[in-house]
Amino acid sequence: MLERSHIQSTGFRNVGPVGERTGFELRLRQANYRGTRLSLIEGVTITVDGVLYPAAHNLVRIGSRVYTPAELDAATETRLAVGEYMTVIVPRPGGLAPGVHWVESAIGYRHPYFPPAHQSAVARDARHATIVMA
Amino acid sequence: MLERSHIQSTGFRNVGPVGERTGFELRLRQANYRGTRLSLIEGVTITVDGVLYPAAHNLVRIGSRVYTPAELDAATETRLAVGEYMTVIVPRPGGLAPGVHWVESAIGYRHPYFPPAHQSAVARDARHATIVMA
Amino acid sequence: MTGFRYGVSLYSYTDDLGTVMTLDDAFDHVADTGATGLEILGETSVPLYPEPPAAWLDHWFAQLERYQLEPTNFACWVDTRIQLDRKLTVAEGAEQIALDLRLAHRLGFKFIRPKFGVIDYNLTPDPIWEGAVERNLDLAQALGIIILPEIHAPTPIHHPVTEGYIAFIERTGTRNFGLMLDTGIFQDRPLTAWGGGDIEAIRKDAPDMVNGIKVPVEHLDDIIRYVPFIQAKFHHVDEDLHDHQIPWERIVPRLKALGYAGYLSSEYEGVRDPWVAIEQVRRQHALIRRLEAEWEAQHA
Amino acid sequence: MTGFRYGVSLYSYTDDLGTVMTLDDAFDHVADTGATGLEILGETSVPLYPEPPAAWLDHWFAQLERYQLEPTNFACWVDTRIQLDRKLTVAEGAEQIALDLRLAHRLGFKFIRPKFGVIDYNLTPDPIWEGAVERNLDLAQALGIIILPEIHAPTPIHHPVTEGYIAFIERTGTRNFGLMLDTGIFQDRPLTAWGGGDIEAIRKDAPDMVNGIKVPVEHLDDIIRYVPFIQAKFHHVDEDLHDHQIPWERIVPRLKALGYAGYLSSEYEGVRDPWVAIEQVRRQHALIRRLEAEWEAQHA
Ligand SMILES: [Mn+2]
Ligand SMILES: [Mn+2]
Repeated sequence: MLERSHIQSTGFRNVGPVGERTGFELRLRQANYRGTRLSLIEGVTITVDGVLYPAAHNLVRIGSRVYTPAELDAATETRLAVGEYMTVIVPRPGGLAPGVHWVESAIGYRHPYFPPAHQSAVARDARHATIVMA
Repeated sequence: MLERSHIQSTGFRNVGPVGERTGFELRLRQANYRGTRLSLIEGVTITVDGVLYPAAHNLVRIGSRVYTPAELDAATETRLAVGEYMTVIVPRPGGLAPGVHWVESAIGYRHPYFPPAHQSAVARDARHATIVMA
Repeated sequence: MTGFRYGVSLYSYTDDLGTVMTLDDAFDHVADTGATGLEILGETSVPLYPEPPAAWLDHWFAQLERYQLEPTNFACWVDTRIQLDRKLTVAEGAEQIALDLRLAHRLGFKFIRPKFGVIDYNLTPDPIWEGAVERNLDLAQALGIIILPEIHAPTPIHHPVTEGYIAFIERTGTRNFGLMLDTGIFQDRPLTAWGGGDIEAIRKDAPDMVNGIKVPVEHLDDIIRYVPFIQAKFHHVDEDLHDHQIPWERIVPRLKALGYAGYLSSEYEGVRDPWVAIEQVRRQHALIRRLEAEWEAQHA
Repeated sequence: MTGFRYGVSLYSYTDDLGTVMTLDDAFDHVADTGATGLEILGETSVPLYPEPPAAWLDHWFAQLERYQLEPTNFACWVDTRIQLDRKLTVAEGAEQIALDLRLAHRLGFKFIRPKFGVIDYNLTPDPIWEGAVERNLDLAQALGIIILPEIHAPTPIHHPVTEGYIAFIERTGTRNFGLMLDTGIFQDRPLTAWGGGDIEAIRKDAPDMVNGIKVPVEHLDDIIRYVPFIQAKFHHVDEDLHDHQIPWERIVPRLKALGYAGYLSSEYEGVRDPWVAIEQVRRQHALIRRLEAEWEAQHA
């Protein structure tokens, strides 16, 4: 089972070799009420301690596969299920310092059944989360 | 998975034949942090809308077996596991009226590793819960 | 006098599912209300949709048997704007519906609700809907399933969208297409919380969704013959069994007078704090059952 | 310089387990902190304790392998007041410990912590403890397990209870009995919430448990040679990595100076709102790892 918040405590960690971190990653719970074609996920923006990491540069890992935003748009027959998470991989040389950070997430979803003006909707979350190790 | 409250929404219902109800029953989550020998459970008192139903008259069903308070004391090798519930069976001719009730529960636990004055401790809960059908 | 049938849509437990509740738990919660009907969202509840594992299918039927529940409606989607720069064709839309018809049939459902992409604020469905549905009428008949578009706020009963669906039924003469009513169209007092997002943002963008479109219950008379299934949308029932938004005290007598004997399938869409929906669904059933019993006592 | 070993006791996730978290989830949360050690409560985490199903045992070892975790301490109980009017005999207490030794060994644990019933406010264990343990020393040796009574507030380090355990070690010459320290004995500021119940009731009945017994960290020097395992009890670490009750900035340097290289196994015992413990354990590890790194930088 996942935490109720979109942003999960577990999975927030630096990536890349210790001492030469290339970035960090973060798990986000599927925020939509239905399993969603990846092509309806328009990208994920992350903000940590006020620093914005735009969707265009972030990768998304679902299961064992990693997607660019364009690859998400192409994945019309793969879904992110309810009760599953995506891992957002964020480039940031050196990674994040160990300790507690203020993290914000914005998942872009397209809902074809919403009126055209609202078909792109953003599911937002914000909370403290902790990097345990450098 | 169970609701976080001891008192569960689901399982609160009248028992006995429709029109000749003999009482009601209520599920309580195992409130102790360890699976507990039934002999350490000293009885369960229920209050509904201010009316007290004392432990001495209530039965407890765990799995498919029903226990009197004396039978709980004798069940030294049976445990109520964490993540499981007990169902408290409360005699009340006619049952409870359909609708929302204010329900209070008090589970008596004996903790041999507490100082003698505190070995009998009561785990309490109180919340609204709904009887759907007469 | 034939009574309502009581059901629950697992949409009610949105956000609980996967965080504090499993599908098996949901069976338990639904059955304990005394309901007999279970409504699911295919993409939500069917693992590896659209191809569930064989073991899961076995478990599905075992759970239905154990809890004495029957599958009612299978909610599905036709994602017309499937990619940023590509829309589904009629053929692709028809293929999606055929897939859901077959899966719903395997699981024992009697209705599917395909939710089409829309092209305007009044939720006018993408024009592919008509061809995509029409190509599936024979399959639906063969499988014994009725395809139900949802009449959902802000679309009222008297509206070109609803009339378009009825015209389709009249033109084709099909018995495998009908209307699903979502009782949110009767909402006559404002929401204070919404299950799907920030209430203030919605108030700004779509005030009708917050304030309610207040369809008169008398309009039921004009379409009830096309309605084999109702989603009992609601947002808050308090400790005195008063619904704060949906006028059940007018809806229930009207449905009874019209002889409606299908399902009322709960769709809770209120505060999404953990475990709240379990209790809210129980209260709604207690409320509607009380109103139904009162009507029957008065008309015995 | 040998470092601390980092572990987590699943006691930390009390109330989450069974409501919002499965045992499999707990493996994931523990491993993601970077910990290598997993501590469980036998009666809590082992299904059908004391006889887990064979399939569960297979899964247990698969999970340890998948998450690269090793079993550390297996918490268990000797329920001396087993019935309202009956206490365990020495033979029965010995049988309980033998059962837990064998089960812990099957699961790969290196320590067990039997929690004996007590006879007074200072947590003096029931006198059966000594005979019950002594009868198991050969079995513990054969299984390679160390039996650890817990030095837990309000019992301090310099106290007849602790001295009694040490006298037992000296008299028997055993290497299969030691002391487990619970860092709650160092608490030097009052609790504002407690994991196990109502703080005001506890303040009235057991003020030491709320205010802390403030054992000086220097007392570690006198017993550390008997301590192969430490439970890192804590209640709240804030966003600035300040612990509000436990003086890690004094505990960590003392343990480092004494060359302690065993486990610090997190025992979160604070606010029991859902999911709070997951984040609190991460903060505690970040804090202790920072203090350890600072000490090592100063003593490089
Ligand atoms: Mn609906
Ligand atoms: Mn401890």
